[in-house]
Amino acid sequence: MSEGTTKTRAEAATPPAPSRHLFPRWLNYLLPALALAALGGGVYVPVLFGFGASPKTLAVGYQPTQPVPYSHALHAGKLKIDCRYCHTTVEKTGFAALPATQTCMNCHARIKTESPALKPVFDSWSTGMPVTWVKVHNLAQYVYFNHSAHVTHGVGCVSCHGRVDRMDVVTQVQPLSMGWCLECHRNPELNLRPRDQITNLGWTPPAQTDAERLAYGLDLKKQYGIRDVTYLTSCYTCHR
Amino acid sequence: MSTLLEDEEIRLTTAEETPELIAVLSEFTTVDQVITAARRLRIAGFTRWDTHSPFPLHGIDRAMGIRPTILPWLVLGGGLFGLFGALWLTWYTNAHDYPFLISGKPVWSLPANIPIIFECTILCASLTAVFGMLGLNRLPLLYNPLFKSERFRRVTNDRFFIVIDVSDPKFDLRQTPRLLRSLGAVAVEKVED
Amino acid sequence: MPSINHHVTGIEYWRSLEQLADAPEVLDALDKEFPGYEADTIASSSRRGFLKLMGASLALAGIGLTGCRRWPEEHLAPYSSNPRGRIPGVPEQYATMWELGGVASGLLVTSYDGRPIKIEGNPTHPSSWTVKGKIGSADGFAQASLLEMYDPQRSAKVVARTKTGEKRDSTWKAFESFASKHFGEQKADGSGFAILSESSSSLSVADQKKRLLAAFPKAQWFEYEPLTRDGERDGAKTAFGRPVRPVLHLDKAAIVVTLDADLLSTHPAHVRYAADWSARRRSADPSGEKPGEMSRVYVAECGFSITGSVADERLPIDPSRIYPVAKSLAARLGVTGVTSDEHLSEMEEKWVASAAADLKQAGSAGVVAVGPAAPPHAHALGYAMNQAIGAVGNTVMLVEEQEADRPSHFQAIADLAGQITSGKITTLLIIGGNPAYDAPADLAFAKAIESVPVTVRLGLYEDETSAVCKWHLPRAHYLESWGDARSWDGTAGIVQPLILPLYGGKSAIEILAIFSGESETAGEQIVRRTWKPLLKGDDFDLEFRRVLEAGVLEGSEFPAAKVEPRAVSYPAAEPRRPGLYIRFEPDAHTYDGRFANNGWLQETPDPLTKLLWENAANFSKKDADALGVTTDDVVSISVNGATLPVAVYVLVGQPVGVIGLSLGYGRTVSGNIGNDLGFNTYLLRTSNAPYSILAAEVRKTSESHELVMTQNHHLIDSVGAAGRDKRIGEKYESGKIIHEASFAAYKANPGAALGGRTVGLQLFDPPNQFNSPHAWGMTIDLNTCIGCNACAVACQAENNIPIVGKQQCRKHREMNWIRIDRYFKGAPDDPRPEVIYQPMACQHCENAPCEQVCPVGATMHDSEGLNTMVYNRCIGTRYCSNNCPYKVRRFNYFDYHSQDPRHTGMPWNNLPDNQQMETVDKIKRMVFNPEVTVRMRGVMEKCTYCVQRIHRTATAKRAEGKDVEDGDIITACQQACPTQAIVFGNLNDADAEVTKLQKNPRAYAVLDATLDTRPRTRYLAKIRNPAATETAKEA
Amino acid sequence: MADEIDNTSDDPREKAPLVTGGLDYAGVTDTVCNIAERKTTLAWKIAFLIAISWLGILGACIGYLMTTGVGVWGNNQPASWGFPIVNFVFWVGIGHAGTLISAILFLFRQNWRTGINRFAEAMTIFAVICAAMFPGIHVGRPWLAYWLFPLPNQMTMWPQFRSPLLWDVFAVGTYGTVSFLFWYVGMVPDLATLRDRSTSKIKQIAYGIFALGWTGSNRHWHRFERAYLLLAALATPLVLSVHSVVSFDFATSQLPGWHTTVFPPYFVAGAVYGGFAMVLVLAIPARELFGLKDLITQRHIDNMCKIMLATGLIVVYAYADEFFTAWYSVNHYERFAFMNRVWGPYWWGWFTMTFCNAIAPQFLWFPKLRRKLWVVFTIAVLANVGMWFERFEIIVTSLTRDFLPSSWWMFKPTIIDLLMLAGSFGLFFTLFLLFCRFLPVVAMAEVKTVMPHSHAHPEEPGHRRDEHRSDYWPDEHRPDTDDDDSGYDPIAPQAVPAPA
Repeated sequence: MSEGTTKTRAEAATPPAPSRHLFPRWLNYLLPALALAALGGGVYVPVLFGFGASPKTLAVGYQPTQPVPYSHALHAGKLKIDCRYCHTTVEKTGFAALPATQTCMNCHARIKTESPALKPVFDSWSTGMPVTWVKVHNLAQYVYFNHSAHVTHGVGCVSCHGRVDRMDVVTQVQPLSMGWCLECHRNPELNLRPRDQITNLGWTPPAQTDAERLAYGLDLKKQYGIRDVTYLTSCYTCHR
Repeated sequence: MSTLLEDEEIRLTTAEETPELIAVLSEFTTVDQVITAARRLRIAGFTRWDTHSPFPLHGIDRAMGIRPTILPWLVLGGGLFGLFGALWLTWYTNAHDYPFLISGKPVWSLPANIPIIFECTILCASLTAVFGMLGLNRLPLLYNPLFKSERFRRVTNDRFFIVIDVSDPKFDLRQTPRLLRSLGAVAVEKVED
Repeated sequence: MPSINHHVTGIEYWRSLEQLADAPEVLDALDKEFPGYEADTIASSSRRGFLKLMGASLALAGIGLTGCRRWPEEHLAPYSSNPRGRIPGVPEQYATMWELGGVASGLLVTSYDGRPIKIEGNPTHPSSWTVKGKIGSADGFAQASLLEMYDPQRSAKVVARTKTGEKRDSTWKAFESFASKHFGEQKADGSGFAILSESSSSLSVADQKKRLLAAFPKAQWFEYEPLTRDGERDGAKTAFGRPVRPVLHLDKAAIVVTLDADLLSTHPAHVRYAADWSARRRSADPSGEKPGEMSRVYVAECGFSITGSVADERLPIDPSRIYPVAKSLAARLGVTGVTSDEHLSEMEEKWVASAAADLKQAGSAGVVAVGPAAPPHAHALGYAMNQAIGAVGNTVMLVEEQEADRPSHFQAIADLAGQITSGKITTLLIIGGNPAYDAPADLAFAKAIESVPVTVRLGLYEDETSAVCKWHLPRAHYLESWGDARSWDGTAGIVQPLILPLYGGKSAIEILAIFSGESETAGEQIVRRTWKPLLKGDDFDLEFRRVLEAGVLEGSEFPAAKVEPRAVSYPAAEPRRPGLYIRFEPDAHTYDGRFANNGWLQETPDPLTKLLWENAANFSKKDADALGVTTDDVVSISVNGATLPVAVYVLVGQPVGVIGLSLGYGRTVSGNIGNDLGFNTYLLRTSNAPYSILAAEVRKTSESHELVMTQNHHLIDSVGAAGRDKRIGEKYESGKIIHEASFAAYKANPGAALGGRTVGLQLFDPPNQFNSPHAWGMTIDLNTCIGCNACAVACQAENNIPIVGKQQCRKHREMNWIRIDRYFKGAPDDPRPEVIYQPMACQHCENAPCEQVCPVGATMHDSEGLNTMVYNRCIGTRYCSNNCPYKVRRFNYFDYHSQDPRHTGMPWNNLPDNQQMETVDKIKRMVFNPEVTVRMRGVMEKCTYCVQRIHRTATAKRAEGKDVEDGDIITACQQACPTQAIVFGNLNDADAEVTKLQKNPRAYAVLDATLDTRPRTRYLAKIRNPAATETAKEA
Repeated sequence: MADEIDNTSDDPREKAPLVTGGLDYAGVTDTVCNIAERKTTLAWKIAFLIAISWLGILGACIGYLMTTGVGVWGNNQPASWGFPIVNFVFWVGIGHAGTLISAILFLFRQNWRTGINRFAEAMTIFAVICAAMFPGIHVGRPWLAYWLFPLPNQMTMWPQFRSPLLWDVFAVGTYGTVSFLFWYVGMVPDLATLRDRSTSKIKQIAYGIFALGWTGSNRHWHRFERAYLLLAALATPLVLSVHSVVSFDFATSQLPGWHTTVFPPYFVAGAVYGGFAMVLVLAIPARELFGLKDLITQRHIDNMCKIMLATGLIVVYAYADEFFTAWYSVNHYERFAFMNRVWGPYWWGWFTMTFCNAIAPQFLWFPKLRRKLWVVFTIAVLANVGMWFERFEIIVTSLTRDFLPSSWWMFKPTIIDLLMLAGSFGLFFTLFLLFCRFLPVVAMAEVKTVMPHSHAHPEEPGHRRDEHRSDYWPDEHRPDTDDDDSGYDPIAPQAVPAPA
């Protein structure tokens, strides 16, 4: 506690060598800049990744090339063939079946029988082997979407598939992500329409204002007996 | 490069660019001396000066007249942000955005969320304390003219320094070093940039 | 636009399009037919073989959990032309039948886009309905035969062996040219030609047999089954001079006495019997069909069977005591010519006295059943007793036996072996079976087969028998082939194929047609030809289709046998010889060894021992102590010079002096799953004593063998035993988790079943009732559950539950969503322990403890009370399992589906979530239920109350604008349960059966009073009907 | 050891020195910096080789685990949690001593903490790293573990905040972060010391960057001390909360043996006990190896022993309380859980735990034994073993025998379980050895403040001589009765010595 008890080592503690590294002056500006960049990057990169990897970016606009250049714009739009003429099972099962070759041949036995573009169809008809289409609207495999449950309860084709009747090549227009599904499952009333307008892709609700649209939707919701939001957003509604 | 400021003569450096004198640095060997010196400097009216020591000096704040920092208020703000942020986060995610039916419990209740709220409060307050301290101290500052002084290397070991900026209104290139020596400085140096 | 409710047929469209086709604007549009496409970009389609087989579409649905792009490119292959009446994506059900050991039962097979994915009982077939017209039950073997069909290791090739034993792949063509040459030479003679067939009830096989024997008059036909019921035939011969078949009606039986007959499990008609038996147990309730009545079951047995485990009065005895017990019983019932001169032990005496008194009182409502292993005179006594009490015609029907004149199976195979040894047989055709493995050891049958110059084998697998035959032909599975069969009571039905043969096999009738050189070798045509004379209607096609659809030909039961009992002189019983009897029993996993390669069955625990993947020697505690061994020790058993080391399993309640050995393990050529498991007990079996034999020597060895079982709490330390006994209750008493009462007490006070149950008080009102729009609930009746595992296999098939393998089971990681907890009550050396079965699956607690601990919300409740488990959200913290007081959650420690069950835990150096998509065998995938996610590694899973069935039915009903009604939704376990112990339904519906049952005075929820979990599954307390308490009460 | 000064006296009249050996400031600096500056010793090299080998084994095990599945461990149904969680709770417990020493002892102005706080804090951080690793790899799908964080996503799914596991994530995450900041902030002045002493350019740059340009300015020191005080104040409830939250994993469940309200204080006391034991395990060899006997003195060890003894007694009380509660509850399942713990199949675990945690620390009652370092070391090692077994007992015995006897099953660890436990020590010691080699192991600046001559001895009137006051106590908050400016002007001409 007194000076006497300490043994001075001041001499030994002298810095051993005179050389000393001096950081350049600009580092003083670089470091705050780096900190700002890190902060900005910390926001930018996840946001970029979030948008880049979101189904909105990845899935919307998916337009695979099909073995047969079938045009919905022609068949559904111009010729006004009802969706269910080909996709026969939408009202009955979860799965919207693709038409059998037979369905194509109903007409094409007589029309365009020489078209090279239709060769896969004719081949399929003669050999009995299927035409291998590329699936456009793809859901995760643990999602159990049921077409019949939607189609028979006032959800039109256009809500998920867009204006297919204007597409030459079928393109995915909605993200088909869980968040997107939930938007409607939380507020189904805004996507409901009369049963006879399900396949009418150009249908517009008989409402001028948003309030009228809502009232119209709520009326339909009641009419269809659509479940409450808790049921519609329960896990087992879509996953098993 | 720093230069030793002797009482008798002021030797200029041979640096290629003309160095600018920004401060004088004086070295002390004991705590008592430096605190006494600081007290005197403050009373003498110096305003742009600082003391440097290997460890926080007891009584130096008063001696130098350092005002209490606003850091505690920042930390309080950070803590409140964490508290309400977590409160909002738990409520928004579990009760508002996607309410779940869990174990037959209410969708939201305070007790279940207190641990989260507590931890977030502490986390935000602590981060504010650390980064607030660094920010207020304007650290990191890797380049500092003081580091040019070899003598100053002992500031983190066993020596105490008082640095007076040339921009101090009371600064006088002749009188100030003398004053420092008179307060017990074992050496006085120029600090140049 | 037509209304969506009026489905417009294609024809109408066509018409309108036809009109359209000529319209000018259409023709105009057609000029630019395919805007946006270049003709040369159209690639020709490639396809996969099995996609064609499966028809449309959902090939990949339900497989794996994730992908990228977001999703990898998927293809859709629609039909070229739609099969009539089939809607892609809608499962269809077909009726068929299957045979086990020569007796068939009716099945209903669910097919999804052309692949069978689930087997259930046919609700219209008398062998399998449990609620007539609504629910049919199939046992575990029948249900698991589905997996057998998809087994990638099933035989797929014709194999020929040279004289030196060298094996080479061959073709059907090569075999046919060989056959036409070889058998063409023998035509009209056939001396030296022998056929060894497995037992079959098929009409077409009988017809083909007739034709074959006509083509080869000197050929000989032998029939062999290792697990045979010939003992009953021999008994009937003793009693009546010719074989008759007893068909029991347990629904009419107030008193059931069995002498070593396992009516509820291994009997061929056990589904029917169990269903009938359960009716007389359920009626114990005041609100039942016949309120306040309950049958009493007396079982005297030499092992520990399922029937014994649910008996009210069980008598464990050794095989030599069956006859004297039967004789004493008969004497007391006044059967003529029987004197009660046998000396009985005290336990036997009490049992016999009580049974005799009850039978006398019940009269024609009593029934005595004698098991196949009993000696012929015991059977004769059984028939005589039934006659004496007037049961024949009421609870027992005696009907004509098929092929009454054939020798018994053991005589037949011994005869054949003798003829081979003496060189009389030059050509041997083996249809099914596996005699090289399962023939009695003293015949050295495998050696004998090798010595025959020409041997042809038709088999599902290339097995031990194929290995010693010159030709092996792949057999078509019953799900792949046409056929027909009869059930125990004789009701006939048609076996129809659900799928083309996966591996190009042929059925027995097709092979026999080839051998006979018939022109008609197509299975369907052969069956039609056989059925032509059977169907009465004018339009045969229509009638045939009707039978096909129903799966049953009404009124085709065997005719009643007109028999007169003969005077039989009953010899005195032989005195018991010292030593340990060995008793051979069917195995719960492999039956007689044939299901060795079936992972579902391997992993279904034995009902009583809970052993998996292997068998053991069941010892009573007393015998084990005397020998100084305990479970897992290996003993060496010697009989007739053969010695077998086998692991000991100390089974509570095993009769003293009897070692129970199950047959069907130790296979060496069965496939990857079944090879080298367990102990081949056939090595100890001889043709003169096939059921039981006195062991020459039983010696303790120094080795030990860690048996794999799912429950071992009966083998624990004293602290654990005390805790267990408190929970399950002392003998005859309720515990904390098990409730039971005697029938007498229950009748006097229905609340007795739950005596002392506390009711938990609520601190707050539950915020949610979980009843919108339905409130799903379940009841499980402990009183009728017989622990048969049908529900467990059904669940495995329905819910894509993986097989984890023996090593994983040893670590206790089995995946069965429903496990059947089996508890013994009584000391380990108690000869008559009580047994209780408690099926335990997710209880769907309203206050589910699992939910609150999941950090990512992978398990939560839905508004209808289901505890949902979302696999794709699960990250696998396993906390939910820890917090589940019922421990019903199951975790995928590895990617079990993508791994070989015998070698789990192999590293996979790729994206983990892709493992299944890339490694699950294409064929193996076909068995998956596409409506249930196939779980990947690292996720938790559990019973969902078959949510896929709930949604399928509810959605379909809603599309029609209706709500589900009671009985619309049947869970897989409920469907399979032969005793209707499981009932599922909507608790909002006051008239639903489940609602009524949950209000039953016996209903309680496990642990609810302790933990306030509010389970949706409730149990109905067990009611026992022992004789002792009733007499005690009267006294 | 004989020549060591016994500074363990508790005589209140005598202030025991915390720095012995007659060291002055430079002496302290030399002693501490020498460890980082001198040539790598052979002992360090050998120790590091061993540690990093085990770290390599740990890495290999994790690789195997990732490619194969969590089934490589012995976990099963019903014991869904096994070694990984035992290790997790064990390491989190170890991680308690550092911040406790830094924060709570700081607030209680226990000046002796300065000798050990730096490496105790380092130990905390490394222990938290070891701990955090286990839950991360123990989940079935580790690549999705980020779902535990509330990140916006296309599923609109959020974490479920009622789960104690999520509380764990936040608690351990916060604790790790705050501990690290606390440690690092405290180290900045010492890094500056190393920077200023270094001769090699690389070291000057490396230390220079991490020293952030620290100049020892007293204006900086002022805010630094305030920040340090605030961190200490924040870390104190935090350190108590972390093991409380970890104990909620068990306490909020319904499993007999887990479901008990005594867990939070019981776990915290256990953690402090185990943590101090670990500090002793590290400090006793370290002071020998690195020549720190003058800074980590007998008194430090003695104080730590006393804390161990005190917290050990709390733990013993908690053990007894558990049994009492189970008995008093008249709940069969609870009673069974504790009977089973003692007499069930894992009885050896219970007896090991009881011996190590309840009996062994009783020797610390005796001052003579507290001064025998090998005794203290042995007891500290036993305490760590005991604490590991305590977690093993809690987790494994409760899980393996819960409500339904049908699901009772034994847990058996696999070789991977054992290798990963050993590997986690490899990770811990690798980090610790690196820390010892390159960073200041003793908080030099803080030690200097508790040295006698760090206090001003001003001759001026009115200066409070208050030896026992914390040096960090903010003076300006005290009522300033003696205004310095009153009548005394030190810069008045008469006070300035005339130039020579």
